[in-house]
Amino acid sequence: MITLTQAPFEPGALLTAFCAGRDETGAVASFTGLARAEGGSASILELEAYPGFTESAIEAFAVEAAARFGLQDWRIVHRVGRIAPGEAVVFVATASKHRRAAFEACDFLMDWLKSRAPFWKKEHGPDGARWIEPTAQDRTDAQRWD
Amino acid sequence: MITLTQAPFEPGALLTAFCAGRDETGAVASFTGLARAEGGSASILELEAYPGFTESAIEAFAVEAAARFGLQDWRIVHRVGRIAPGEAVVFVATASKHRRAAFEACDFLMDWLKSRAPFWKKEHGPDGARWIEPTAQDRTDAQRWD
Amino acid sequence: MARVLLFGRLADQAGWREREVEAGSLAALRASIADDDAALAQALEGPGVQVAVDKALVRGEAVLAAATEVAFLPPMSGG
Amino acid sequence: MARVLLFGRLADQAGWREREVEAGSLAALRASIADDDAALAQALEGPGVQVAVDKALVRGEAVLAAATEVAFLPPMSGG
Repeated sequence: MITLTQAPFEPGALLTAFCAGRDETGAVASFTGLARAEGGSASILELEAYPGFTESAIEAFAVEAAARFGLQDWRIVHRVGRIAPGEAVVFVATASKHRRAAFEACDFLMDWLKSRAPFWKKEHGPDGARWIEPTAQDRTDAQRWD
Repeated sequence: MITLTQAPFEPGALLTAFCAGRDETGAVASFTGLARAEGGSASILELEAYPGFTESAIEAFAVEAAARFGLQDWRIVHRVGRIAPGEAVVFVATASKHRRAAFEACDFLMDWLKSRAPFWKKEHGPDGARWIEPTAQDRTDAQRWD
Repeated sequence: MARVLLFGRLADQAGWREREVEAGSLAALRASIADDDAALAQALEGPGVQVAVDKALVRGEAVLAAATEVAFLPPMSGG
Repeated sequence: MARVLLFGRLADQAGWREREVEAGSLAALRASIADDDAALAQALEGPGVQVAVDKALVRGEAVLAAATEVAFLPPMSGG
């Protein structure tokens, strides 16, 4: 399931809900992306999504990833709007019988979410705002799976 | 920090505490290992540690891993004693500026914990109890890092 | 009437995010926007800008029915 | 007096997990255990069994001071 949220969210509460009642799972990997202050140079991150379109794209990608890695389940929550340093931007959890699949699927989903998912990202710093494109590292990470 | 606990623990609460107050972290990877019912063939898992020795070995390994991957922080909680299906056996969280290091360090710590950490593991099933040795997969996973 | 949506730097450049435009095709829609703001129309054809009609990506030309949603998407940054 | 600790299958085999044994060296400790349970003494020398003296792994012989803890560790299974 994918959820976009304007409000801050609590990664731990999501992990608790995701782990509950799994007696054949074995492995839950999770990733939480937090907004960095960058020593004060990036005070606010602003993320724009295209409601409906963005969730569909993420859902379609995650369903394909779940099949590729043999996941039992997955959960993605992504923040939109204005995000302060230290707040969670993204939470991804993956469940599988064994840990290799859970780790790899979580890693794979994050690489795509950080580089190719339909978001537009603006950083508001002391010198004004600027739109952010994927970094070379993001592109390299995503290409590992192509 | 490493903690061994006889009592069931809540992975989400650990993740919440671990993520709190990090405005330069960027990436938190976590892994939660849950006891599997194996369709009823493994009803109870029993884990024995050598108190003092086991924590020291894990602490020493994690400190080395933190340096190797450039982690900002790590947290390990490991259950001991009798563990029912669906209960958490192990929780590992890693924090770093960027996600590649967080993922790799978490994966690395889990491979070692599952194959080489000083625990002795017994499975109590309908046909009695048996001591478990690391699986071939566990050894292969751990050797990826040698 | 098509409902036009702009995202990211395109919305910043245009000074609006959403507008109703009378157009029976994507070409007519682009022409209508160009009449009003030629620089914006040019940016909408810029490298990496994708077009979604009723939330599905389209390439090239498209016929627009009544009450169609047309979104112009600059290169996606990831989350 | 050394405090001897057994773990995993070694404790199951011995029927005890912890015992005080009078011994000034690891060799004397093994001999004392063998007097009581020869099969256990043999298992304690079996493949993959490690010995920790005061929570530090030792190889081969070791002198045991007063109030020393000696642990026999079968192959570790991981968690």
